Amino acid sequence: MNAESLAGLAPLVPVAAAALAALLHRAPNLREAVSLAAGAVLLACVSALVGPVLAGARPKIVLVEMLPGLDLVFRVEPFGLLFALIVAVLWLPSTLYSIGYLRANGEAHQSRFFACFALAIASAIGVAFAGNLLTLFVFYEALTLVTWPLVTHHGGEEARRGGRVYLALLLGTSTLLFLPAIVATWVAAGTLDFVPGGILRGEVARGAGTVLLLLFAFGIGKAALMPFHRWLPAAMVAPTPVSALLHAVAVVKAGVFCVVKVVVYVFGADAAVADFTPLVTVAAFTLVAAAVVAMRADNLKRRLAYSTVSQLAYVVLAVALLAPLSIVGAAMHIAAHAAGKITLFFAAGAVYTAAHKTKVSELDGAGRRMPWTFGAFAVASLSMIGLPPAVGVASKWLIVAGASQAENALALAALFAGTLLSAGYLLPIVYRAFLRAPAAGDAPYGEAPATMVVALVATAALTVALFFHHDVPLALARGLLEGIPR
Amino acid sequence: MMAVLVVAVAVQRNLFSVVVLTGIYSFLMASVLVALDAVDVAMTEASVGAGISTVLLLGALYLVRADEAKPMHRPLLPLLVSIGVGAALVYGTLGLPAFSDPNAPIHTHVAPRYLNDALRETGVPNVVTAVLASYRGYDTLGETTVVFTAGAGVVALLRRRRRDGEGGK
Amino acid sequence: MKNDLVLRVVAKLFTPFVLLFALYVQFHGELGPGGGFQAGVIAAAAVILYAIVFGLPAARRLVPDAIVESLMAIGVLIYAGVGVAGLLLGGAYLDYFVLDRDPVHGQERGIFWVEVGVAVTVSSVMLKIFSMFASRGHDPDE
Amino acid sequence: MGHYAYFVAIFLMVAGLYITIARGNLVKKLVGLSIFQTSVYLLYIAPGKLIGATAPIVAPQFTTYSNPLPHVLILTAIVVGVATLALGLALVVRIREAYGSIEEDQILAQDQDGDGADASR
Amino acid sequence: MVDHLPALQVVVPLMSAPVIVLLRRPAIAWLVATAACFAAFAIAVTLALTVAESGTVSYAIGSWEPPWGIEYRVDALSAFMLVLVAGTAALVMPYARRSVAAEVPEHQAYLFYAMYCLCVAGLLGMTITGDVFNVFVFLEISSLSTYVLIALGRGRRALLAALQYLIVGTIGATFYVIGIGLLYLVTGSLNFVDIAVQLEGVTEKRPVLAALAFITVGLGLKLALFPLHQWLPNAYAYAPSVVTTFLAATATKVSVYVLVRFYFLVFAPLQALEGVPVGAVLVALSAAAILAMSLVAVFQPDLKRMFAYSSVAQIGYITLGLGVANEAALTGSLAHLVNHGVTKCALFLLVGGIVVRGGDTSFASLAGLGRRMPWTSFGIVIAGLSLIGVPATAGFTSKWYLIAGAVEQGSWWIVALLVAGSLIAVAYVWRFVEVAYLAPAPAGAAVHEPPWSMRIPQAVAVALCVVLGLFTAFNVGYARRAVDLLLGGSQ
Repeated sequence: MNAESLAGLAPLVPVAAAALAALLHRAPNLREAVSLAAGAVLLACVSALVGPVLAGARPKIVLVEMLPGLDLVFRVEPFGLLFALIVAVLWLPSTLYSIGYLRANGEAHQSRFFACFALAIASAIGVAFAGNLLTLFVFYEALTLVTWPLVTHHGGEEARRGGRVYLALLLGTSTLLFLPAIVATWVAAGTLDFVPGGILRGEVARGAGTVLLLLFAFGIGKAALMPFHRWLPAAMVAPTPVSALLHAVAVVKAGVFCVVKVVVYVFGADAAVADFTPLVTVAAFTLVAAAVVAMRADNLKRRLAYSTVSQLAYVVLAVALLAPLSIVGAAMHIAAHAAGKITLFFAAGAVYTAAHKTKVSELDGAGRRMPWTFGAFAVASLSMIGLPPAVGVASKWLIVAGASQAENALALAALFAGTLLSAGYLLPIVYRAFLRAPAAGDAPYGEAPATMVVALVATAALTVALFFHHDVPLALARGLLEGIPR
Repeated sequence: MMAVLVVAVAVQRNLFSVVVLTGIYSFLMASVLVALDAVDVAMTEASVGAGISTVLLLGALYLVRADEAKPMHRPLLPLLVSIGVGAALVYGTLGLPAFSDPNAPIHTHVAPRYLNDALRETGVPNVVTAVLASYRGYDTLGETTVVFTAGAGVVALLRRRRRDGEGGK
Repeated sequence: MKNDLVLRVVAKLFTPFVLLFALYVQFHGELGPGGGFQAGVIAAAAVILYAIVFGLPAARRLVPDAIVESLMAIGVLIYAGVGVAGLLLGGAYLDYFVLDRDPVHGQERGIFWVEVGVAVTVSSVMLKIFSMFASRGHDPDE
Repeated sequence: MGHYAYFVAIFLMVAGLYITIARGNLVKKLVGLSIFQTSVYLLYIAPGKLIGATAPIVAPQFTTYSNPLPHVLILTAIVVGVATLALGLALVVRIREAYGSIEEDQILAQDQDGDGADASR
Repeated sequence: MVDHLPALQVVVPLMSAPVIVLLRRPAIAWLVATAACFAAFAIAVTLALTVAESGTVSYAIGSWEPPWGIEYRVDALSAFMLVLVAGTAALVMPYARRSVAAEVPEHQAYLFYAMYCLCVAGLLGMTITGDVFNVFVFLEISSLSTYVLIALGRGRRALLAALQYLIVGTIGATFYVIGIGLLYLVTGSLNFVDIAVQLEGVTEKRPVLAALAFITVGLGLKLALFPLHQWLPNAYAYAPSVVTTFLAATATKVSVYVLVRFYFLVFAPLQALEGVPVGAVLVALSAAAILAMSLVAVFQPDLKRMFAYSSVAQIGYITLGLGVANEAALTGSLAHLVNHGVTKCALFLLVGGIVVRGGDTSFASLAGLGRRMPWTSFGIVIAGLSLIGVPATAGFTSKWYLIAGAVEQGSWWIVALLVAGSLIAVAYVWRFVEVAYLAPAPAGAAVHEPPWSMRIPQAVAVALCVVLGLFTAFNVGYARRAVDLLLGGSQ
């Protein structure tokens, strides 16, 4: 099976899974088996692509000429494949986890849930493989729309409000800023294809380029740059597996992915095309500010949400520095954060399922009752902070190296502050869980259902594994360096 | 003269007299048209404007049995609008060729063909008929269809069957 | 006024003449002023007069409603039919030249039938509209 | 002579339009409407007239005729006018039956009262 | 026969109307009407293909060559419109049988179909003719039939809506007649092309200006150009569903089309009109329409009314493109003629389905529609996305070009306006989504979809919303051809 057909097949797998999930809503077990199987197939497809792409192949398929001279097209390049790989790898544990979670909490509309979940995965793959800005935009919007039913899954007034904020911010930014930016690029450059070295060089004045850059950076609301980050906490009303999907797997990752992709393949990571200092500043600010908010949040999911905002800012900051090392670091951090953050959310969900606890302050001694869960939590925390033996250290080291390469003091300061703060908002949880005695009169509870535990242990293991064997992701991340001036 | 009548129509609130006035107005219009050599049009206007329309209006009045309640409401804006329209038209007509100017485009461009060749081409001395039924016969087909539409429409609106709740009652 | 003798007699005498005049207008249309439309209106007027004097039912006996309604359609069909005839005889739509070996006669023939169509539709429509208004009044629903 | 004919036409037009827009009485509106339409006739016919010419019926003893084309157009316009009038009146009759009034504002007031009165919904 | 297709295009539906009146039986009437509409559609497609390969077709009716006779003229632009009008007419007919049976008194049904055919014939005639006065005649045919069709709607409000429309419409038509009268007086001709030619020689600009104004206002009234739109919401809201669907998809569009013809083929080439800010005025009005009407739509208590107001806003998009008037923007507006036509067609078809089943379309009674009518609700969501202009739907393509046009022109406020408009559209589509999916369904509500005869046209229309967003050969492709025609001058 050649690379083109693999690239074409990959997005279809989750779509098919969604269709089946909708059809099989009478037979839950079969439905979930299908979802898992689809996950495996997708993983197979994507990893089968790694070899050829690293060998220099760039599989390309034109889906349809959507507008005259403007196609919907897939073109798989290393960075996109990296993102696709992340999505594919994490879909399996998420499904496993969702099965346990939904059953344990007796959620309604499970078929709708699995269908939308699969569609979200499909859209994410579409974003990853997009060969031009139009395609990217199409799947970006699709991702927003298919995740909305997941966010509002519970129905009810709270969910409705959360859903409103979610749609309003994501659609608002994408329509008001992202779309005009794309059209402007089209009018200026005459093309929207992702080309190594960018398409804007020499097409726009630097001032206009800067404006365009900011339009993109803020227009891609999924990257949650302040002040457009509010949708993330708002989306906390969703069931935990969805939060995991949003934060770790698909949505936010798609956001930063788009930012990196635009900076590298549209602007050519070239300071001559646009002035990147504003972006650096905003990212640095977001990084610190979000971390501070996370420190002061007592609701576990909320704390994790703001930690996500902060970690995303790492990526944007890294790529905005334009230093080769930091760009690679950005790509790596997407992977690292994905693995770590999904574990954290799984843990949070497990706690909720087993003990119905949502507040950090209630977690005293939880570690003794749920050793696996909090063991995983601890490992993931290390990764978040950037301590060995977890993958986080690798990406953060690259970013810092890049920052010093770029001799950007502001960035360096922000990075260190961020690291300390992340330690500050994660370690206390671990501390409470293991070293404090349970509060008196605390109803006894144990581990969450097996599927959930397995899932979260697996992802935690992944963070460690990636620390020791990160050659594949690193190689893919290096792909970004094709055609960057130095 | 017609102007006076129209004003009368505007102020008169007894609908019956309004209708009668309208009829007279149409007759005047018809005579003016004759003076302007538009005999066919005059004939039609007389039979339709003064004849059919009046009958219809009277029939309708007989059904609605009402007079105009109060003189008018918020008359200012409409007045301005109408006058604005009039002004625009005055502005437009000022640029038109003078009355009865034989070199005006309408006398030099398309019409001469009708006047010169209609008899030879269609064998009909009444050029109006010739143009109406042949040169621009398609318009007349449309016109007939309009009449038909109106007829069928009125039937659709006013016919009722025993024991069926037709809309509006 | 249904029982005013003078009126009734006058109307009886009058109606045929009006109809006659209508016919004159119709077929004199090629030469003098007039044509299908005017003729149709006048013919309708004649019947309407009759209806006013003798009452609607009488007029309905004179020309039944169903027939009137069909006539409305038939008139249009005559007109459009002439056009189709033009097509079938190899001309353009509404092409009268082909209606006869001699194109001018063709024109005359075409115009004649077209005018007939107009007259039929117009008269029947006017009549129908009048009778609709009139009959609406008789329903005791106000 | 000049544009006298136009100005007459325009005056009639303004008056008709005014009656149509300003009056609340539906029948009156329709009357105004037909006056408005009628006024257009002059706008077309008057320029077609040539002084010293005759009606466009070809006969050996005449040489100049007035322009027949406007006449044709206006014939059509008249027909359209009466057709519209008939439909309009039919509607007015129905409205009178449905609302018991032919004054626009009274009718609107009734609809403000909500669909309660709106039996056939 | 093939050379006579232009004539048949109009004559077929036109003649089917009297035939229906003769036959009277509702079932037969429906049959005849359906046959006529599909025939018209086939003819339209054939014509479009002919034009695509062999260029503009001119047909002299009665063999009287223009400007003495009436010319039928099929070019890239009119062929495009013919397909839209005839296509919608055909698509709606299978749906009509049940819908009409549910909403129109049985003994009036045959008249309903007759009126429908006349309306179709009128619109097609307006589109295809090359003679300005002939446009008026067919405009009146379509208008008169439309008034009746609206009045046949349920409830007495339909009557008032119809009368208001009749008055407004007649004023509009008369304005149009005045406008072409002025043109006739300065050119002596009634043929589009010939007028354009004659006008080249006209130095006196006042009558032409006045003509421009009167034609704009006259057609503006018919196409509900803000602020001349007041008649539209009531008309759409109270007319029978079939009528609403057909009108929303075609009637206003045809008036836009006629306006386009006048602007770009008659007036645009004139030096006499240099410096007349037609475009600016149009843009301003459209901007107002998009913002104001979208906002009004958000607060409508009734689904049908909401979409009616959104129609006015969407027409704003079209006229906006005409105002900006560079290649991209024009492509956008012309494409939007079709895209919005299809979208609104789908939406009103679906709403009609709700009427047949539930009767009421007020938001209050739509709670939990997602459970009671899953397919209908889903369809409304998809079509709604197209209304918003979400990528990969029909609505997106036209907005894309409109934005591109604005960017080219460098007027960023228009870009902001366009996207803001879509955002407001999000707001009102979303209202439906929340009511249909997040509000609990009334107790004991079972799944109750409309009959298949209605669901298939609905499905087709909804599918088109997506297909036209992905395969843009028809809407965008033809729009570009038409734009070349328009900007290339009158040939």
